[in-house]
Amino acid sequence: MLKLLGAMLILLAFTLFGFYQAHQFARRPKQIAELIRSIQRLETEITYGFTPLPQALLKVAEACPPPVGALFRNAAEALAKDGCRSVQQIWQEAIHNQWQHTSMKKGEQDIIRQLGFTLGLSDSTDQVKHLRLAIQQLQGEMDGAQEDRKRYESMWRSLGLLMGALLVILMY
Amino acid sequence: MNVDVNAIFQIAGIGIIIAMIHTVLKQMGKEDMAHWVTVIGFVVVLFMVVNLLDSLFKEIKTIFLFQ
Amino acid sequence: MHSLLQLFSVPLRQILSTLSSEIQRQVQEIRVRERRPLEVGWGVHYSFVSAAGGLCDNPVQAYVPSREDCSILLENLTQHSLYSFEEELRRGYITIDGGHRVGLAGRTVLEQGKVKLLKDVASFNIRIAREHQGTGNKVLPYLMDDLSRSVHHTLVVSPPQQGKTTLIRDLARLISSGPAVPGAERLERGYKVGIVDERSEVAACVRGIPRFNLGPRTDVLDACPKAEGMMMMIRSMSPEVLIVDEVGRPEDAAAIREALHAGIRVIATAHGSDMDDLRKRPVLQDLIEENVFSRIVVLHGRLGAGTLEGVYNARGERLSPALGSREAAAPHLHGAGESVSLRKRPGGFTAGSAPLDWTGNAAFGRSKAEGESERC
Amino acid sequence: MEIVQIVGLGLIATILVLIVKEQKPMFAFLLTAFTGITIFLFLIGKITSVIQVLEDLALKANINLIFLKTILKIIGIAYIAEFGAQIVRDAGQESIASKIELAGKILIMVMAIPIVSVIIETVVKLLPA
Repeated sequence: MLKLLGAMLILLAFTLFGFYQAHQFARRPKQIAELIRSIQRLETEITYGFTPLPQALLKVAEACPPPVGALFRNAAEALAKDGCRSVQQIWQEAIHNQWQHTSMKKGEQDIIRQLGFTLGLSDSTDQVKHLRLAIQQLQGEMDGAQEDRKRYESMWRSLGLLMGALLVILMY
Repeated sequence: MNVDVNAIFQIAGIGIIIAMIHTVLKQMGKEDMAHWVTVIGFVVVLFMVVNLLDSLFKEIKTIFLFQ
Repeated sequence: MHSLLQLFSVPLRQILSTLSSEIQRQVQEIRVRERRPLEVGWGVHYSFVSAAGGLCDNPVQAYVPSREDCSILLENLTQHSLYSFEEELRRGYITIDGGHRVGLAGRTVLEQGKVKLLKDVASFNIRIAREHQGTGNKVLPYLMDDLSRSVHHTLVVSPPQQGKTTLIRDLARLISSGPAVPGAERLERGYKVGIVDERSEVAACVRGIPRFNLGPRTDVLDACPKAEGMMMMIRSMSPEVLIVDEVGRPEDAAAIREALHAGIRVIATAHGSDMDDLRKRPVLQDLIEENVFSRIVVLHGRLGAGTLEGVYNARGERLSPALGSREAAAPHLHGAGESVSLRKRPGGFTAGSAPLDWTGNAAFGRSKAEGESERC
Repeated sequence: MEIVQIVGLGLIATILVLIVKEQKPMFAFLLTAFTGITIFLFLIGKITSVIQVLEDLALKANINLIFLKTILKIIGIAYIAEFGAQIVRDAGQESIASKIELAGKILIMVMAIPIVSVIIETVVKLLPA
């Protein structure tokens, strides 16, 4: 009886792992889309609102769902609070802390880190150029993510189950 | 006796699952991963069969008084 | 000074906090220049800040701010967003909380010959603003126009940096607060005051909110050219008293005449050392001929910045007692340019009597015996 | 009644083999080998008792034990060869199967020579001079 229970547990664990991976793949394009929307919002804040960076980031963070929003909020708070570190350092740190909560990969991380180098350090036309560039690159990443998702999502789901079954049989 | 029956089911199960994993991975385009899985599965099963074969030959040696 | 320290990067902050508190109280200007010695100025004196802390005269020992210090300082000034301060960068200075003005210099980016933006800002001139309340009390009585129980049209004249702006800021506060405030008892009531602050120095507005106490009934048009500003102010805020800093261009004079005919009292300031100096200046010349300004206040810096030389009426007759007469202590306006050498004992500087502060008695509860001239 | 078990086992094994064959023939082959071995291991007990009886008879009939040993060896070889050949043939390697059978035959021949020689001697003795 215990053996059966153990087998069931293992099977459950592996299927859940499979579903989690599948979920990650499913969420990735969505989160990149959110990232793009929030950068566009930041762009409007900068070009029309001329709002300083900390407030602009805060506004963007509010209008963005949690995992990605946390990145902006984290940066905004750090910017507002401490006065002796430059935007890049704070931006890199925010990315570093928040990235594991999101399901996005290295590609987007580099793009956003690149954006951090010039954020708030030049006039609005230059800012817009950088932001537009970032958005374009993210667009490319999103298409890639979409494709990955189609392929890997179902794979991971079934793979999880099979792995579980295999292990159960092996140990039986 | 029943231990062997289990083993037979085990081998059959492994075979089936390995086959399914192989097909899934192949669909996803991860050919090499699929082959790897198959080889590993095969090795595991082979290991079991070899064990049994070894015991078989030992038995025959003792029975037919091979010295 | 303390609120300013937050702006600097950590090394700069440490160096500046090593200055003695007395110096910190009197410092007026901090000059941060990339890869050049850090300089601190007060009054007409200046000295460098040594790397080991404290003052030093030899630039070689002085602390040299790095590129990192300057970029962090710029970021803090612009709240990490240069783009939202484009206008200020184009003008060349940023006004920050506390009314301090930070002048910027660096490489300019031109567009059709006009300055579009300031890039690579390499030198900062942080002018610390000190609010001297009470500078207007002595002058206001002379400006009273008793028949209309309001204020005369006034022109404040003084060489640069001798306390003109401080005086009109305080006049604005008194006029706007009315009898409720000591020193303005003779006013019938608080008047609506409009200030056109082209260089955002009188009110030092940050995002439109004046940093100095200018009284309850004051409106400020920040960073707006004087001529248009006066017209806008008259139309939008219908002030009873209009205060303008540093008139000098023909269109200013036209705007002033416009305001006069609208029945609005005008208080303006102009560069100049004394009355005849004014008569030589083209624009102000005809203003004076037309007896536009019924009161002219002349300040100069001989006895320390902001010393009131005299108040004259339109025809040039002196209304205030002559300077130097013993019984009326020389009202001594100590404005931004108060010059007392720090390292020599202050008492030793002025001829005989210790410079009294503006209100003629111990300033702010500090006993005169100390002879400490107050310019907090 | 063991026969029912064996047949049941065999049937199940064949079904499983069929399932696995079209996906992964390798596993099918392993499965057949495995089943073959298990069935044989199952019979070991029976065979040992039969051989025991044979040995007693040989002792009673005071036949030289060596002959019995060689015969048993020959049976052993025959069986293993047969077992291997069948499995290989099942896997489709006809040629290897025949090679194994050939090897089996030769080895048996080698074992059988002393016995044949003795038989021939006895026959010759029986023949009238």
